[in-house]
Amino acid sequence: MTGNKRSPVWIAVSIVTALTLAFVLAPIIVVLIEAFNDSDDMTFPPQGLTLRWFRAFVENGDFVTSLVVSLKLGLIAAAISTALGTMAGIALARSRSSSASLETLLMAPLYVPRVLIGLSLLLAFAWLDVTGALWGMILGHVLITMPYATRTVAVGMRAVELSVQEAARMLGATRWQTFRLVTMPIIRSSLLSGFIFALIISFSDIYLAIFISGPETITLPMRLFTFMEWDQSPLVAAASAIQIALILAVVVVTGRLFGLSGPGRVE
Amino acid sequence: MTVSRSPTFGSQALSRRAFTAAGAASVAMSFCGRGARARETAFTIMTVGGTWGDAIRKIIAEPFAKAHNLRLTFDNRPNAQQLAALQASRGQPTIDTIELGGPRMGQAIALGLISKIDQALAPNIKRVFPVLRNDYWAARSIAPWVLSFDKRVFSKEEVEQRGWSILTDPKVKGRVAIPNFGWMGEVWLNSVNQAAGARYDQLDPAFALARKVTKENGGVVMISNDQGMKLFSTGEIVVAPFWSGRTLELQRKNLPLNFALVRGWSPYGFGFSVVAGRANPDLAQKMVDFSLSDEAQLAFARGFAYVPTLQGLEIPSDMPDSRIAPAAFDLAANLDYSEVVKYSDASLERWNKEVVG
Amino acid sequence: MIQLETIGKRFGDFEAVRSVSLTIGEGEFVSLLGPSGCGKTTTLRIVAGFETPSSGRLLIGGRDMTGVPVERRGLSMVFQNYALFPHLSVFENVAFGLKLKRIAKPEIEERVRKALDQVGLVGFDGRSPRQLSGGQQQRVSLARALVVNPSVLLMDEPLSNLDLKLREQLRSEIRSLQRSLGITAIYVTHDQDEAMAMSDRIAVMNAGRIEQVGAARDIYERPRTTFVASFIGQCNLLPGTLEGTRFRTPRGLTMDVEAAATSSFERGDIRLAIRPETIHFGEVAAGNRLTARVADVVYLGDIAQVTVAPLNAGGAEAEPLVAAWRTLRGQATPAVGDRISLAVAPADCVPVFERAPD
Amino acid sequence: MASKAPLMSHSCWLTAPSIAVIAAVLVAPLGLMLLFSFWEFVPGKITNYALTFENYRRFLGDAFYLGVIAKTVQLGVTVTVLSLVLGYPVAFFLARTKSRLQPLLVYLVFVPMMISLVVRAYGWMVLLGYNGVVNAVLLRLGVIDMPLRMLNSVTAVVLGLVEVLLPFMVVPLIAVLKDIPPSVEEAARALGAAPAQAFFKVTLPLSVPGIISGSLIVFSLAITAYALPALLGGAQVKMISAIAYDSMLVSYNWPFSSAVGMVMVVVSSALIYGYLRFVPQKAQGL
Repeated sequence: MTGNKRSPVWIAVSIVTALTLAFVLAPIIVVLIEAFNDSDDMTFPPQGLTLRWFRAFVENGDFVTSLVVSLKLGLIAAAISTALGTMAGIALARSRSSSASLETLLMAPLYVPRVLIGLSLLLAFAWLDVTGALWGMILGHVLITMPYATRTVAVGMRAVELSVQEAARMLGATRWQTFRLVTMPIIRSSLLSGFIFALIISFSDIYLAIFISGPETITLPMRLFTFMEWDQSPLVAAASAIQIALILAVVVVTGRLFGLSGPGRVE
Repeated sequence: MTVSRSPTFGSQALSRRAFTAAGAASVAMSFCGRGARARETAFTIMTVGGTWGDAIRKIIAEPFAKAHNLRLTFDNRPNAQQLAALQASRGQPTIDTIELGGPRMGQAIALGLISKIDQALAPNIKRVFPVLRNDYWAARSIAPWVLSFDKRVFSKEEVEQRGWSILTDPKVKGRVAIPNFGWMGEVWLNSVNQAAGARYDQLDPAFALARKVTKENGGVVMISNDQGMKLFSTGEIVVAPFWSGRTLELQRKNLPLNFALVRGWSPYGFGFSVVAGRANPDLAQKMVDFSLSDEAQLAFARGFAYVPTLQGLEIPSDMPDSRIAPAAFDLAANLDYSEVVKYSDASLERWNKEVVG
Repeated sequence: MIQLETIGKRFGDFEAVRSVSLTIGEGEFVSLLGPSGCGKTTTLRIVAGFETPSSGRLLIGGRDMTGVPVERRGLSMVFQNYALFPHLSVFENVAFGLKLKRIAKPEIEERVRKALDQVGLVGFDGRSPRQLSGGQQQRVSLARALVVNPSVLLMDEPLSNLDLKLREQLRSEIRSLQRSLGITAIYVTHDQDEAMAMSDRIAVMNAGRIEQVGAARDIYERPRTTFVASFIGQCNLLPGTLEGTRFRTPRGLTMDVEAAATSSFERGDIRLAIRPETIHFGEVAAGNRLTARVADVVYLGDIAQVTVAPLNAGGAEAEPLVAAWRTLRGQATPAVGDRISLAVAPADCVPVFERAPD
Repeated sequence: MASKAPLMSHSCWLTAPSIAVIAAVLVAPLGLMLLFSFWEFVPGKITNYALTFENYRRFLGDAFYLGVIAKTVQLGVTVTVLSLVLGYPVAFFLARTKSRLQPLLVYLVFVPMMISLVVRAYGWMVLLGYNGVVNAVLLRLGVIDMPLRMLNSVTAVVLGLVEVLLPFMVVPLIAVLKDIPPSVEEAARALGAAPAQAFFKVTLPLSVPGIISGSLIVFSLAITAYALPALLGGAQVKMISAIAYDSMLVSYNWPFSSAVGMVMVVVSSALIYGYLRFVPQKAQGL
């Protein structure tokens, strides 16, 4: 089944793979096409091509503000979670055997349904009478992005021999110098991958935005979600296309520059 | 997707460093620039999004902000999440004024989220028709919630005569819709119910109708304005409770639609309220007053073909859509939303079980 | 000078090191030899400062090391897996310690060159560690450790990832470098050949204890415990009791033991260590003479390993012994079932403790 | 060796900030939700802090809500099975292909994961709408003569969820399949097994951990999804999360919403426990 490239089974597997990939990518491709559609009613195929929806996006203050909010929130949350995730990832990688429960705890934000995180945070902010808005959103986003940073760093750290750090210590480096001069450079690409994943996860979140965003923190997905309740012009497609383009740019550029490692363990 | 590490620091060092530095700088910069416009007072308005939110901004918010030198922020979010957000921040609310109407207004009052309107600061409120106001809120305009239909299927007379029950006509099986509870459904249910002469705690007639529409007549449950617009414009549905203004908008796109003010139509009012607990409530009071003023009402009514709410306001002759004959108001269901919300929880459960379940 | 004073180390319930005392002189090369899990690596890591002893005291150059962090002990270490910095070139690896000491650039250059020269890696400075073979990597690691002029060089099984030939070559290179630099060295290994070839003294460790310390010859010829006797080289260990200078096994075999060797032993249950190569074949005038039946013969090239069953005074077979028969071309080895005569000199019969005394 | 142990105690404090965030932003709010779920609901006031089991009784003692749970589970199963059926060949292909495009193809599976649900739901709306892409194509091909109503249906939700959750199925499967050397299958072939037999008797059983892992995570994400079902399913697809959402945001019955939420916590914790328990760590993808 595997050996012979021309075996009918292998051909079938290839076809199913191609179709599935097409299925997975279809909504994204459609959005990209629709963004250039010169018609208010999103007919398909597009009657003509236009850039006016992008102009409309740029001219729409709310969308641009939300884009900035999303980027800002993403960068801050990703920076904090990378810092925390690096620490936790190092600890996790070094603790090896007896750390199953610790790892489960650190990964918990991944496993608790996002809708529950949103609901419970809403309850908490309401009950505690605190203004959730900016810091609440940052905290929430740190929570949901941290596991990604932690895991990427932990995976990177497992490749760092303990003895390499010890060698640095023996040569006169303090703990901090060891981290800065040896550990950090070795795990740099994991660190950056963690940061990028955190950024992307934050950038595309909708659940926290639904429940705990405030006037200062209406993110782009939230703006789209709200906009779609009332109107669906190709403006939504243009806004979506911009989001897609930004994420792809981040993925491709950083992938080129730093060699991004995957979110999972696919190697 | 492996982790690839380059063995040397060589040529990539600069680009990496530059990248990291640029990231850090952009974060830092985003924190600056805050104080720049500090002299303007911040003022935050909560409404829904889309073209509706845009109109509020242009017709009401921006002129008002200009007059009072305010820096505006808009908290646009779906209807459903607005009160929850307000409730969540009730200790230190982040918004000054919220646009409310219907059951949500009733909830806001019950939860103590909004303050009473100060008639000294907002004298315009006294001019609003009494059924469209209370101590906390007054309708700025009414958006009639009516029965919209395809002219090729029904005549206006037939619709006016048969009222809401026309939704159960087998002729339109599968091509009919009603609003979801969380959207306009609760208002519509209570309106239908009032027209049938039943009390707020006794919604059987309304539920019987709704159930018939969805269970026997293949009715769609609309969750949003957008969905309704789409269903009508694609011809998927031919009759449904809907906004008169939006129906007119579709008419202008040459769709064969019309609407009728049937018994139990809802003079659904939108209006701003003053959020309780803000540092500067007087501004919000003035904003309410401004939104109720002649100019604001007329401009808004013109934009959406909605109906002004001031007694004795002269409606220009070029705005026929914004006039409603006094006789039609006799058919309207005027709901007491404080009563409505007492049964929201039970009604929602019933809705889920009997209508959509 | 390094002094370990009754050092102990517990990990939870596990006692990794038990009351280890050892003094290592200036310029001395001492190996810690033992099977895995015997506590030798932990002992080395205590000296390095990676572990804090649970009890006892460590002095280096007369100074108590309690609370002195790793980086301020002035030691160097070579690791089993080389532990080179993968993101740095060979030059940068070697220069790492010097840079931390803020030594001027020209001096760093000079010292790194010298160090690379010492380990025979001139011209490799620009390479990445990944481009080097295992042996080359270990040389870099050695250069990196030596370039900082450490007072003591610690080595944790540095050669065990290399193949035999390279191991033997590096072994002598390390030893001659250590001698010429006059540096004190502690070397952890589980390989007895390595320990014997390189060390001034060997500390044989077992179950967290040092069982015996001494020069290679000493340890081989005069093991103090059954563990030492069996861990280093091959050894017959006969059970039995000692009365005066006469040793008797439960099955009636008797052996005379040199009087000097018995002094530290009380009468009682001990074992008698006899190396196979000290058992002579044929009639000998003096010493312990035995008649035996050949039970098994295994041809190993230079020797044949002959298992014999010696006969006791009553003519019954006693505890078996293994003897080494030096094979010579054209000369027949004993055959199974043969009756042969054997002899062991009393000096080669070494009484040993069953286990190390506490 | 034993020497690793002390370093761990040294570095444990490094997890303290992360654990503090998790405690404050995840555990404490869920704890509060637990409290809320035992409080009495008072219309217009949310709660009066009187303890009651009523919220749980209402949710778990009502045939309607049990039906919602059953429907949710049914939807979860459908999505999981479809993801597995589509994801397995993809994972198999990606694990075994020697194509130079393999990294790119892996990327193509992952990229959608990074794009907001809202954007992807919008894409589906464009695709499945009454005058959307699929209907346009079918009409043109003459397969249908009236557009099909595909949005606001369980079908749309299933399609959307499968698309969104597929990568979560593919990741653990690739991990497991990569660890099964093709030689194992070849050995089976050499012993006379037909290709299909070799697959079903050898490869498939060996990849069971990946299947369980992927299925558990897809299932638990599917039954707790809210945004996508809301956007694609409209009002008529009521899942547990929609019940919780509506009670929270429409009728302000926060105690009931909390009780529903706690039931979701228990169910998904059980699934995740199974996931972590069952599955070799290596195969735990995301």
